[in-house]
Amino acid sequence: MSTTNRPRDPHSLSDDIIAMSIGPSHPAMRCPIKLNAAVAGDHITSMQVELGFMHRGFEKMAEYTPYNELIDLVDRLNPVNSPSNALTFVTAVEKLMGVEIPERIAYLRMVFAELARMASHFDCIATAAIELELTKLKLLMSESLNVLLDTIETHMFRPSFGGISCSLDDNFSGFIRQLFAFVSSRSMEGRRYMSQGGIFHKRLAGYGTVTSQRALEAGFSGPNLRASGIEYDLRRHCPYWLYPKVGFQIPTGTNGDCYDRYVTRLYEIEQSMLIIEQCLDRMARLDDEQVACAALPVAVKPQGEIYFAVESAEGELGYFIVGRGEDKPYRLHIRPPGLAEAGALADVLTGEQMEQIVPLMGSFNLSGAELER
Amino acid sequence: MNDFSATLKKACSEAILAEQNSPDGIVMTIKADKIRQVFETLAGRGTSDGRMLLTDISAVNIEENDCRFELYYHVFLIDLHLRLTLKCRVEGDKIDSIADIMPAALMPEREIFDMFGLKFRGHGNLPRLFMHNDFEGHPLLREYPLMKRQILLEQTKFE
Amino acid sequence: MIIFWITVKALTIFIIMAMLIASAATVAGRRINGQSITLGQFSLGRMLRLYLTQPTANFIKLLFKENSSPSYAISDIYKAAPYLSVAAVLMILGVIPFGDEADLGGTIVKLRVAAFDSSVPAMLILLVPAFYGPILAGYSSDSKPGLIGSIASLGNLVSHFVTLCVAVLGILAVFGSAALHEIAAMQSGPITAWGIIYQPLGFILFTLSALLLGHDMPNGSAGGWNRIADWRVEYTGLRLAMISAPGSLLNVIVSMLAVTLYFGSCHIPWLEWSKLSSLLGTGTSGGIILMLMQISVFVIKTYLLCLLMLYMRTLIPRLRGQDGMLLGWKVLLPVALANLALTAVIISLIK
Amino acid sequence: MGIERILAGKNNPLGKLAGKIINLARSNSLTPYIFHTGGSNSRIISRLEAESRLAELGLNEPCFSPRQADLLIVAGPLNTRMASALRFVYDQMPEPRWVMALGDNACDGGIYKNYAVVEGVAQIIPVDVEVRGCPPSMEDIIAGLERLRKIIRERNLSDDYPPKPESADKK
Repeated sequence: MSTTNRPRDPHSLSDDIIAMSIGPSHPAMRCPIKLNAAVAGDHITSMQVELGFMHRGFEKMAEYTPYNELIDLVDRLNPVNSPSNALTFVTAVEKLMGVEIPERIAYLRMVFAELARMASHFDCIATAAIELELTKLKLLMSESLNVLLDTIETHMFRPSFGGISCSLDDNFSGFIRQLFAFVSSRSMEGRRYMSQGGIFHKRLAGYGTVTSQRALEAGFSGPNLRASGIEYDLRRHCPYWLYPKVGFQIPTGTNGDCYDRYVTRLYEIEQSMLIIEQCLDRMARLDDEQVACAALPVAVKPQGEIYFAVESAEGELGYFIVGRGEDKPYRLHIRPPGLAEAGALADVLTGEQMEQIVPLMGSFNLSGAELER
Repeated sequence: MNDFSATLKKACSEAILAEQNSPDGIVMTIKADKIRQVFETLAGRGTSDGRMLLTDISAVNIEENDCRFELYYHVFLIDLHLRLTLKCRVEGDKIDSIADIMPAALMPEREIFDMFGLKFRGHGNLPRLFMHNDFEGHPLLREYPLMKRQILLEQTKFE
Repeated sequence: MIIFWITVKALTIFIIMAMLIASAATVAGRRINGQSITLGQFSLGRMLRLYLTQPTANFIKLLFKENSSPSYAISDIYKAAPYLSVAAVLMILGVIPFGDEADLGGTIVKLRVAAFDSSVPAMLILLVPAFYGPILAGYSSDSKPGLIGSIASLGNLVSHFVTLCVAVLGILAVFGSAALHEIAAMQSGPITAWGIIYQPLGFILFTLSALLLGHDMPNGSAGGWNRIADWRVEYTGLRLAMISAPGSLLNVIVSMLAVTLYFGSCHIPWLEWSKLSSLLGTGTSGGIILMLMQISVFVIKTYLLCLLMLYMRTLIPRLRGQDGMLLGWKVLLPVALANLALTAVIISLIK
Repeated sequence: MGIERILAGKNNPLGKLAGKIINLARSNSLTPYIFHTGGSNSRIISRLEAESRLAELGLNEPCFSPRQADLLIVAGPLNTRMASALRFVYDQMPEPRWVMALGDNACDGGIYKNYAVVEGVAQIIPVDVEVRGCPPSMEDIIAGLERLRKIIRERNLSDDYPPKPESADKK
């Protein structure tokens, strides 16, 4: 047995420390990260995180592909929350070229971005439910997840510069209301499962706590930061599209532990439904002669540099584009929403038990492809 | 917004070269060796005008003769709703690290070293972030060919 | 003649057990919790496929799989662990009575393998080696997650085994005898003779601790850390089948025990087997029919209880390591002791 | 066990019959180990597990350790660093093992033509069945499984026991 017999660690629970590496291809963990942990008994004494197992050289490839082909490439980065990447990239290029999009397009983009956010939150809670064997909660969450992903696939085809190509028949708002009746009943029942005193609360409350000061320093973003009590949401602090015209609250947690992160996501699902309903009402009231697509310059050859960030489901998703007037971007850098959390994972997990690794990692909702591009 | 930039200019006047407004904030060009001083003043004033969040550091490999890299530090001031981008051009391939002032810079700096080979002085340990350890060269440099693969196969390396 | 009947009994026991275990394991494997099998989907073809052909295909495949073992494993313990865990659990079958007597043309055949006075404590003692298998496998197969998983699950097994024994003591107090076949015989006649009437709380404790006992044995639970840090990671082929046998075997055997102790092992309420045998005539054919009826009653009861336990297993969410053990020591054990004291007081009052 | 070695001997009738039975059993109970490198088909993987039609095709529950697996399903583009993890997993699998590459990314690197992605899983481990499509539809996967089962049924028993028993250490 290759137990590393280091000098006895005074405050470790047991005297011999086993060096263990939890391999990258792990069925229980959704995104392949290699954890080299030193384990005393059941507790982790120290841990290093190794990334890079899903790095696909996206940014280098982006320098060799023209802009409109990039939209499909960007779509592949995050399987669950795919529209958010494409919409962000398209808006960043429009801002770089100084193109203003009409209101109808902005409302449509907001609808699909919020649908993607709900899908990603349901997916995150479903993986936690699998780990805790709460099969009823898992069924609730994955049903609504599949329904949402199907609606996104059937209704939204491909965003284009200055517009969005999607098939919206007239009873789309009726269909969405019926969808929300289905989804909100699921999330209400899910909330009953995750209430205080339940197994979900007892198992996850108090573990993996990140104080608001620590989260701010480490550069967290999105639900992980809000769970620690800091009300920072790009839709409110640095608004884009037409979010100022839509009213919604920002749910924040209190003590930033694993339980708060999951519950913040659950409350955000309600807010997203609120936003979508308001967008649909405003879109109906728009006068119809709005042009379907914005006036585009003859060819997409932006000049200059821009950093445009969007509040995606996992955190702040930013696109930094440097254009030199050719049809290919000179440099395309994506601010990955989960990188800061992956960096801070090592000292969030130290001191925890081995069993808590999977739920704690799941609470940050790291999506591997987007994290390592 | 402008009172903030005025106070910052007064605090470290010789560091800031130019300043212009971008759609949702300010873009300032700074001298590369004054980067630590700027962040110390920013962090020092962090409590007075609201919390500060270092979102990201982006690097661009420009092929001008004198300098090869241009760094963009994206900082967001939460209470002022202001996005501050600090641009600086790097001569040579070394620059001071700000990881001890802002821990959020740990991962972006490791990634920039891994992808561009730009070393950060004073950063604790600077292992490669994505590529495996015996990967020669830095992929995102212009001269690195797109299709050159270095597959890691030996199991001992992986263990 | 006697040897012939013993081999027949052993064969029937083995066939019944193999089918029970295979079907229970497949049902558990088919994740009765995740993808609930609604009655609508049941067609005879699917039923046959799920309970008969699939387990046999699995068995044959595992038989011809390569038996590779990790190079750094301690090979002799590594090879011994599967046999030990299966042998211990199968020995308990010898103690459980499958039915009453049946006379076949003069010779009386007792439907049980071994019948000695202290068979209940013997059964409990034979349950213990089933827990050695995981420990030996985890230690000797040089996989660190396996080692940690086996030690964690041993703690869980011990804490719930104590409550299991105390719950069984309640039944001994009620029936006054420690022999399984006597307890089974006493439960014939009206339904009030069944053990569960006297010991409802005892039955609940028995099944709950049995569930929590086997809960950490990775079986059928989808995903999760428990499926990785388990001790059977390094086993392939038939050894894998044998090392994972306690998982589903324990489930079947505990439901068998529950049937004999609490639900009147082979007796149908208000029906005396002796009255029926006179009706069927004393020839060997009558005796054989009687024997088959007794065994089928016992098997049906076990099967229902086994499915009930499999379903109950899906209701228990995964407790954290300590919570499971704390539940065992702090909650179940005191309740079991209180139940034992209560029965003692009632019995002394009746006398 | 020596019996198979005798059975697998040169064309004795019993060997042929035994081979058919064993192959039938093997093709009807395949335990897949899903080597998940993320990417566009993570939804396909969850549907793969919940698909009831696959039970008819003899696909068991996905297992959690390569030691217990017969079929290795590789999904998603393979990173150059992940290649050694794939090789490590493939070596751990016991002998009669098969590999199925799921999706364009796994078969030949798909749209990722760059330094970080290996051009197809076949460069690292021998692949038996390739399922095209990005993401591959359910029908393609089932057709792929049918092809795989045909390969298993046509295998004769002597393939398990090459004349010189390879003593490669499995660790």
